[in-house]
Amino acid sequence: MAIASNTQALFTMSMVAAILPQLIVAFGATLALLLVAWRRSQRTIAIFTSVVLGMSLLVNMRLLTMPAMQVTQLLKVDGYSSFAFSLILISALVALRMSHSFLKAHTEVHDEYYLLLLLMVLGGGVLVTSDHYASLFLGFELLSISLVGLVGYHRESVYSVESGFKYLILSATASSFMLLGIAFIYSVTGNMSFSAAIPNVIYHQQGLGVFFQLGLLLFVSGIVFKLSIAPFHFWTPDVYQGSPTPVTMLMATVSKVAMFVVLLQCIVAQRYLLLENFQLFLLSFAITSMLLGNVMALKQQHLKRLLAYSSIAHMGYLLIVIIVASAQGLAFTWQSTLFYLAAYIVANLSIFMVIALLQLQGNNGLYQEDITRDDLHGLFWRTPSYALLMILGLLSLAGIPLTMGFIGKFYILTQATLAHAWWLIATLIVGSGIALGYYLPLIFKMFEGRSKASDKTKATLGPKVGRRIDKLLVYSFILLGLVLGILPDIINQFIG
Amino acid sequence: MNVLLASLPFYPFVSFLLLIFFGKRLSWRLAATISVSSMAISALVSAILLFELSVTKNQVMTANLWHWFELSYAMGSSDVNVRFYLDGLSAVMISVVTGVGFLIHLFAAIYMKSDVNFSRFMAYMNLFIVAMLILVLADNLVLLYLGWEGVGLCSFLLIGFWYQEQSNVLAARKAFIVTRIGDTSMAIGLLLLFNSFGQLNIEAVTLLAEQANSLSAGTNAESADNIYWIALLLLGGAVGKSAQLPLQTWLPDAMAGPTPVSALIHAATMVTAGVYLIARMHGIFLLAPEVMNYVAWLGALTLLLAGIAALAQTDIKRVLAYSTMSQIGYMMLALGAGAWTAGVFHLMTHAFFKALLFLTAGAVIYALHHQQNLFKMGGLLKKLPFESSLFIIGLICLMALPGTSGFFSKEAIIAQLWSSDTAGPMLWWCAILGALLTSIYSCRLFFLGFLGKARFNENVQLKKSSLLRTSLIILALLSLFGGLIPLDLTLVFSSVMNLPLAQLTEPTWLHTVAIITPFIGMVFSWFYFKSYRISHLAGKEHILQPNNGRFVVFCRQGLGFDGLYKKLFIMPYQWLAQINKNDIFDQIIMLNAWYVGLWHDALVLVQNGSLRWYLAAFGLAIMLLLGVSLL
Amino acid sequence: MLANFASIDSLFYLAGLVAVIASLKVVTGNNTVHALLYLVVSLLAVAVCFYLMGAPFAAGLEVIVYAGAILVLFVFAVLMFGLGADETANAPQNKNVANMFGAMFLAFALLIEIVIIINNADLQQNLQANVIDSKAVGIMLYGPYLLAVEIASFLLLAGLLAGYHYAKPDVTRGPL
Amino acid sequence: MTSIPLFHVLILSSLLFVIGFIGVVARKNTLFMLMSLEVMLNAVGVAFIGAGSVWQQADGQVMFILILTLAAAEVAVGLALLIRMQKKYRSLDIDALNQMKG
Repeated sequence: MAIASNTQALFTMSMVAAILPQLIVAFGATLALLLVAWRRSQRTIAIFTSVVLGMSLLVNMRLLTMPAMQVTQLLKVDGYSSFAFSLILISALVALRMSHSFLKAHTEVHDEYYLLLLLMVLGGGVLVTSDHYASLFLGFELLSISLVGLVGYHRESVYSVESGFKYLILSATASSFMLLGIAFIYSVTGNMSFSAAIPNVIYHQQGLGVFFQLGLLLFVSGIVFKLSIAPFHFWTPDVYQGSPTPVTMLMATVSKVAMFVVLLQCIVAQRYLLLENFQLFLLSFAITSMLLGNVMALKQQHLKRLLAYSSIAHMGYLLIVIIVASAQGLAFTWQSTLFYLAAYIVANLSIFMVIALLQLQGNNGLYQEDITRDDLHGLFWRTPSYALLMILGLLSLAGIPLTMGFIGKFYILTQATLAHAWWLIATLIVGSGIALGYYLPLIFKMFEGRSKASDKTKATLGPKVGRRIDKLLVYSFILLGLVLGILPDIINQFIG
Repeated sequence: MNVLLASLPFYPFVSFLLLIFFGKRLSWRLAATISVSSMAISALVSAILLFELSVTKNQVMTANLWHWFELSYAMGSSDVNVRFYLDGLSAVMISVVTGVGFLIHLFAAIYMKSDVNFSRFMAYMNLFIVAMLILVLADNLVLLYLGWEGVGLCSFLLIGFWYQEQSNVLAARKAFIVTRIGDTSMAIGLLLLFNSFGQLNIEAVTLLAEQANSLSAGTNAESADNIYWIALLLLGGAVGKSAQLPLQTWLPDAMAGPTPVSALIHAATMVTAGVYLIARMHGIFLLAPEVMNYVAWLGALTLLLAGIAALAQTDIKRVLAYSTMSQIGYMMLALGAGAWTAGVFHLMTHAFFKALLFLTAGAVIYALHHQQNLFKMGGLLKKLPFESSLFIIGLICLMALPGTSGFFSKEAIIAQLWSSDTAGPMLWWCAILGALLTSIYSCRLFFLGFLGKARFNENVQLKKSSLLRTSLIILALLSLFGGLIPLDLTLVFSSVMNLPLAQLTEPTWLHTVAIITPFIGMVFSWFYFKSYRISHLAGKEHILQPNNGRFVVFCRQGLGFDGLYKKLFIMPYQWLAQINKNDIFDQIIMLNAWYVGLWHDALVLVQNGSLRWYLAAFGLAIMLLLGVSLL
Repeated sequence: MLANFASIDSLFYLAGLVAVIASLKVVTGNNTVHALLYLVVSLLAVAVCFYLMGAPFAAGLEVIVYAGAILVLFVFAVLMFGLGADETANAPQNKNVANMFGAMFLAFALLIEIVIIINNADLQQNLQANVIDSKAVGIMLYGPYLLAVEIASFLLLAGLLAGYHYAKPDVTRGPL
Repeated sequence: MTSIPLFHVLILSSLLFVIGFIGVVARKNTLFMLMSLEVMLNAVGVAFIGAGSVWQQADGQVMFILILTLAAAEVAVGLALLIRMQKKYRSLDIDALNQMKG
């Protein structure tokens, strides 16, 4: 019996304290249901959701320095997972703010949007803390199903059904693959907890070794699908494009952070890296992602698609950290992973924020579905603050010095150099080189053609309500990008 | 710490700041007052400084402003301070820079009055003075280099002051690029110097060099080699700035700038910076006699070439430009021969009379509605008696007729050549020939411009300004009597005295020949240029054509150096650029981009939007990986 | 008579075969309702497998929840919205009889199996030896997996919300 | 579990899974895709129950129940989307959904 029923209390107060942030979100979701029953109002539920997320964030901040804590077999809370959850909460808060203006543009009450958002955050929270395949699977599904609801949320949009279906079918397939993988692994090892040691004998057990390998491959491909790593990336551009921008923002941040953290957690705990085949899988994933993502993004006109491709490449870069991870440098592996994720999130939030704001102000104040490269034309002269934010984000993604992205990439390179992974380094450099070929033109585009005063007035149109908060958010992210780029140690304090 | 010395560059600097920031809003009167008065204060301060210097014992004053940075390297470390150092040599220079500079500012204030960008012009002029003072007063080579580049920048800005005209811009660019070649050489020289001596302080370097000199037997071959290269590279810098062979080509073109600029920068001050540099670093040069010899030969060759070129010019300012080159050639010759004091003395007198010549030429050009062609002048002696007489004074100084300042300085140079170790009779003859050429082209200039009949139709326009006249008269007086200024630089060049004098016997006729040479030239020109002098002798009246023979044109274009450089450097470069018009390297790089783009186009087809294909790809990828892992 | 040949594994293989054939029919079928019925058969066969593997609770759930609830949802959707229309139009009509016989045959095979299992005392004894009963599962569910159950409820909530959002009628009135 | 080898159970589940996957890939009708997804999930259930009975643990059945939940949720969302698609496109052909590409 792996998990025996024991006599002592299932939960202690300290356990509750450890998963309090997740509990707050879960409780918030149920309360929100009641709230809907009591009073249906967009404003109320939006404020309620942000309060829930904010409270959770506050409680979570306190956990950053707490020692690791096992909460039943399923969850394990430590500093790394808490940091990842804070990243998730911050992204969710920003996305919430952006959604507010997006939803305002449409005539409906959007209770389910906020509920789904909360559930998605809960899924992320379960994922980052999970220490068991069951919780991994549940978190994964919670995240996916809520996202399916969100992806096609904007029902009037032409893309709604298409992106919803694509995401549903593909993610369901991926999760079936992952589940089958888990089943195979479980059938061979007899344990589903990450921290359980795998007996060495299994590799030679009556042909079951094959199933173990197969299970591992299926499991990783399921996870990697969510990370949109090539060759499981196909859904990414389509779904990025088709979703409402705040949802894309969530997909690019929350789901990436959660999946990556759980992948690292699982791989580190199970020591899969000792398997040569597994190394090979990850290596091929990383190399194809870095090259393919960057190449595909190169001539992309559609901004959200471009970012989707670039996210493929970025996850490829990040995979390097896992490949070269070793037992000795585990702390550094975690540190670089989380730092890179933080950098990636700040950059993505900045860029998507600008895209969302541009969408709201496109076409003479009407909502504009697609934002292409041409919409950036002369943005700097129209709204310098947006352009500045976008430039900071792009530079950070490109890994230009004095941005967070540079430092993140620098960490990755350091680790790869220590591990003598020259091929990965070469690919990373080639990939980054290609990446400059599409990041920089975007920046140049923003400076092109000083447009006339009429455009300036156009930029100030759009929903007036809440514009002050948007502006504040934009300025604070500009500041954040600048400060963190120059003083990256602020983040390292939390991770270290 | 001498406050006056420390403050010297700040007066023009303040003026520069005022003019550059508020220039547009200032009236002419205010702008002129600010810039000219700042120069007047500077001149006054330097006069006081000169007086103070003459009463101090060791004839050295310093002013330490602030510590700039510390240069440290394997060879040692050197504090680089912003520190001014005034000795006899720099005193001569600051008096020239501020004194002549003040007079030229005064002239320029009136001459440029009608220009729209008057305040910008005066600001640049002031900035130039600042940079020049820093150059001259610097106690270390880094600061000197700062000033060196500063004057180069100002020269560029001022030559191209009328930037609407393409030729001016081209001239400015040419001046900048050509002098950059010299500057680069100098920068390398400075680095090498620091590498060998571990010092960049001029005093310290001179001291070290003197020590090395006294122990010359003990110095090893390597350090001698080093010093040879240092001296040669520094010479490169000097050659660029002073428009000597082979980097002389920029100076005639630089005459495109406003005439006060030509007077201030391209005659009196900046172009002599090279001379100053060599005199300043004489310690190094004394250790490398070969380079001294090169200096002398370069000077002599420039002197002759410029003299010949001056004979063929049609533009009054270009004649003066070539004349400047040849006079600097004299200075170089003197320096090369070890006649340091004589060289610096000539620098000073030349500044006086050349500034006078340029300013008068400017006045003449203004009077003739910006006509610079000598063949369109003539008979000005009658029309512009005041300017003409001043011009004559300048010319006789240039020709070094006995009694003028030019005579004293040039004689001092020529007298030391014959018996110098690093010069000799050959160079003496060159100098004499140069003097002959000088007198011939001066006479030609005078005959063409001032005698004969007027070959222009417009009325002369006159600028009756007492200030303008005063400045010209002061310059004329300085030119005439500047030779009487006692110049005692023995303390500066004390090490020179240690040189053993060559035991060459001087023939007795040397001085006689030197004195009568200009007269020979005058007599020769009187007959040879008869047609210029009396224009109706030329056959048809009013039509006096320049000789357009092939050789004359060749000389007029500066003896073909521009053409040579064009063939040697510009054409091959253009050829390279031409064959690489499509930028092969770029194309190779762009090939990568194209290749990646191709991949993009191919891969985009994969992303075809069909969900079933995505699923199939998912399965295919897993099958592929599975196959790889099972094999 | 048949009982003499019966052993747990042969029965398992038979049930598995039925499941595979039924699943194949699901995937290849043309008629939506037929395919759904085959799917039910497949699920039932799998339930028999579960039972044979010593998981009677799971087998029961398979029948009740999967076949009984989830698939009925499908059938409802098909019937209510006429979703099968575009496929039945193209379906070859003459195969209907064969289809019916196929499904009946598979269901019949399963029926025989179940009868055998129930009738055979040896088999029953063998099965009882290593069964994991509902009690063990219950202890697990409300012990170590308690959080999982909670999260699963949120998962259902998410499904409900997303489903509601997609399926709800388009708004015709203004904002609330 | 004594008589049924785990190997064979896993083979059975893989077979069912592959059949389901082929269905998802090959069928153009969205309803059939959803049904095939159910087949896939069911196959995963077989594997879990088999593994649980081999190790004599209830974990396998717990996982099966969780999968059941997932299947329910998925079907709910899937069918709702299906209805939406039917309303919008008047067709269930998945190939109609390829507006976004490149």
